[in-house]
Amino acid sequence: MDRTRRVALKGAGMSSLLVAGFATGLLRPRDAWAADWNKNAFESKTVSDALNSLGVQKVVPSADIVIKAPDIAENGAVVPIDITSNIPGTERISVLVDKNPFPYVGTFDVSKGALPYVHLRVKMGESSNVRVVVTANGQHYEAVKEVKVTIGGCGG
Amino acid sequence: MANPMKIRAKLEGDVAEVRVLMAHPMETGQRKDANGQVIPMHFIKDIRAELNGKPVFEAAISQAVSRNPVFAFKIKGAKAGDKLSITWVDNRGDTRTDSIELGS
Amino acid sequence: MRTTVLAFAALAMALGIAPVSAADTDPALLTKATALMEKDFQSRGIAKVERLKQDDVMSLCTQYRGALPADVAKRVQAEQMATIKFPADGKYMGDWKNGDKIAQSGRGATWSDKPDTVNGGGCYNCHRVSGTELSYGTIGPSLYQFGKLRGGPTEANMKYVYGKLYNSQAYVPCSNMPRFGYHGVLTEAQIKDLVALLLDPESIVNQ
Amino acid sequence: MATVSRPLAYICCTLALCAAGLSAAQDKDPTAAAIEQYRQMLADGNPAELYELRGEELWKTKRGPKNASLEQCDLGLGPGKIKGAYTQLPRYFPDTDRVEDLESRLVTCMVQLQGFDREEVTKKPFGSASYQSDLEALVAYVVSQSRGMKMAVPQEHPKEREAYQLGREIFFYRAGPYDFACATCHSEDGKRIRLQDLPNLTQKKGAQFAYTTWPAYRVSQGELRTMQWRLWDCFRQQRFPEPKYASDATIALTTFLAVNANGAEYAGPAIKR
Repeated sequence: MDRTRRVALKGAGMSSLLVAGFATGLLRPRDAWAADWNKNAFESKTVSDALNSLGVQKVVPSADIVIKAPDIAENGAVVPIDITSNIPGTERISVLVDKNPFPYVGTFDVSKGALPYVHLRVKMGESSNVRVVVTANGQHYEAVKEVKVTIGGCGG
Repeated sequence: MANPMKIRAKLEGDVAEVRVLMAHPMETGQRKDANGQVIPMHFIKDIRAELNGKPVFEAAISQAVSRNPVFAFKIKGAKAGDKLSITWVDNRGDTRTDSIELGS
Repeated sequence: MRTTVLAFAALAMALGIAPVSAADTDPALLTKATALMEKDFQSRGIAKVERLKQDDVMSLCTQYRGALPADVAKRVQAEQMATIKFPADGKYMGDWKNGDKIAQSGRGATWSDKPDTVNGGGCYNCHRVSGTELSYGTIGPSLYQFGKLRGGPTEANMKYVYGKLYNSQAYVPCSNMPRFGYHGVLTEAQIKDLVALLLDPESIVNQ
Repeated sequence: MATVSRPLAYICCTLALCAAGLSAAQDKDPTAAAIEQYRQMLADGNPAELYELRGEELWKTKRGPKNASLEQCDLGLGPGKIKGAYTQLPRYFPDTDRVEDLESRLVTCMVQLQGFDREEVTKKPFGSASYQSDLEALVAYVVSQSRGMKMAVPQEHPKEREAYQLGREIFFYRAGPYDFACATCHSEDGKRIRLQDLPNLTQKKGAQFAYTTWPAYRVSQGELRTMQWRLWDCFRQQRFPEPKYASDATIALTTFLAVNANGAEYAGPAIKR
């Protein structure tokens, strides 16, 4: 675990995760993933709480984060998102959906040999901003994209 | 038992463009079954991709990722014949690993 | 008759068109299809097999593929008009806000709905209703600004909208629209709320 | 997640046989353009492939009381011939003296070759998050072996022609508390329910588009859905009673739709909302 990570990811650290994991018998030692599963962040009900848990205190808007997502999602159960970071030294890409009951969706660590790009598909309960936070050289940058979720089919 | 993943990779120079499909219910813990019982949370938490045994891409995700997850990412420094393996672990400790050999 | 149908079908298929023709069905074929459905459909939940039974409107509209001859149409309209029960209190308009909820909801009457499910009108499935809802269907005409364009909640307008919602077949024979009052899908109060949605000057429909 | 906990969104699914395309008239509409963008982003990465994988495994695995695989199953082109079989279904099978669609035929093979009990096999044909349907996976695998091939559903045997005719009657049959027929939503061009395009199934173009993109992975449900499921759920929303799985009535309606789609290139399993 390098220094940058320790600065970036406070909250539920690796050690507490391992304790919890072993205690419930869910994780074997080889499952000690480098990317923390940050329980506090995942259980946060607001964007600011989630970012706090992730150790993101200060975040700078950036036009170098390119979020490709549909303006309107035909179904909120699957909203495709393509993220490319043009920020030099991008290490991690975190995704939040502001209006979801638990906004934090996840973090993608691209620091060990991946390009700063990810495609994922998320559930959205309602129209909301999709928020991307990029961590590069210990700094945090963000961009948002609004996605409208529509009512579909005959049942709605 | 977990169903296999479908992994596809395309080499563009030394970059492998990877697309992976995972079979998983990704239950949110907020849905109810026909009898009104809450269906417990069941979701993939951690994902790791390794190139020839070395971790190259990792993710920690929540139940908000869509059912039967689809991810794409790009691995640097790849070449034909390299072994790409992907592993997921879910919140019940179930895990699945699948591998492919990169084509030319 | 049967030969005609088959020949037509063959010709239409040769031309690359699915054969559809008005008033050209073979009654024997329809009888056989009906028997087949009675054999192969079963009751589930609130959706009982009895629902396959057709009344006059359903059977004529099936048989004529929706295009009734003028005399038949006239008779059907008159018969359907006679089924409409206008409100005893003489009041046609309820609460347009409730009306919009009813218009948005497409719930009710399927085998996966419970007996106590409150039926919706499903209006947005087929019509543009308010100016703000992006997700609307186009099977029926746009109802956006309906009241504003038609002169507001006059007695005649209110009665027309109420009647149309109650039994659309009284106005347009073989209309695609369900007969909400006739079938008891919507209550009198719900229909009144929908009348308000379309005609109340305050309603989002008329903004 | 609110999306799936909301009963409306959870239960609802479109009557539309298709969820993409056919909206040339709406090209200028920003909503339609955005929806198109959404569909394009989904197209690259279709979880239907997961079902194809599992279906192939099921097809080749010895199972059932007779411990046999389905590799000798005759889908109309001869035992074991699977390539292109879906483009010629439904069709008449002399051994059962019946017109069968893919699903009914798979059930026949599971009963005849593997010794499964028919009632057992058809009791729960549609999967959910907590239950995997073998039939859905097998269907995904079989139809994937017809991708890129032209629909050529036969109309030679009298029973094949009769199935088409009866299917057409069922298509126009109005009933139930909403007075709906299939034709209510699917017999005019350029219509939609909410934002879902409705193919005109009485015309070649609409029938071809719709039929060649089913079965499909439905993102709203996270499941691979078959043609039998598509009709079953249409009837549910039509407020009809429940059609029995792989029954003659559903096969007749499928025959009507399939024959109307003849000549088009099969492109399933697709991905739809």
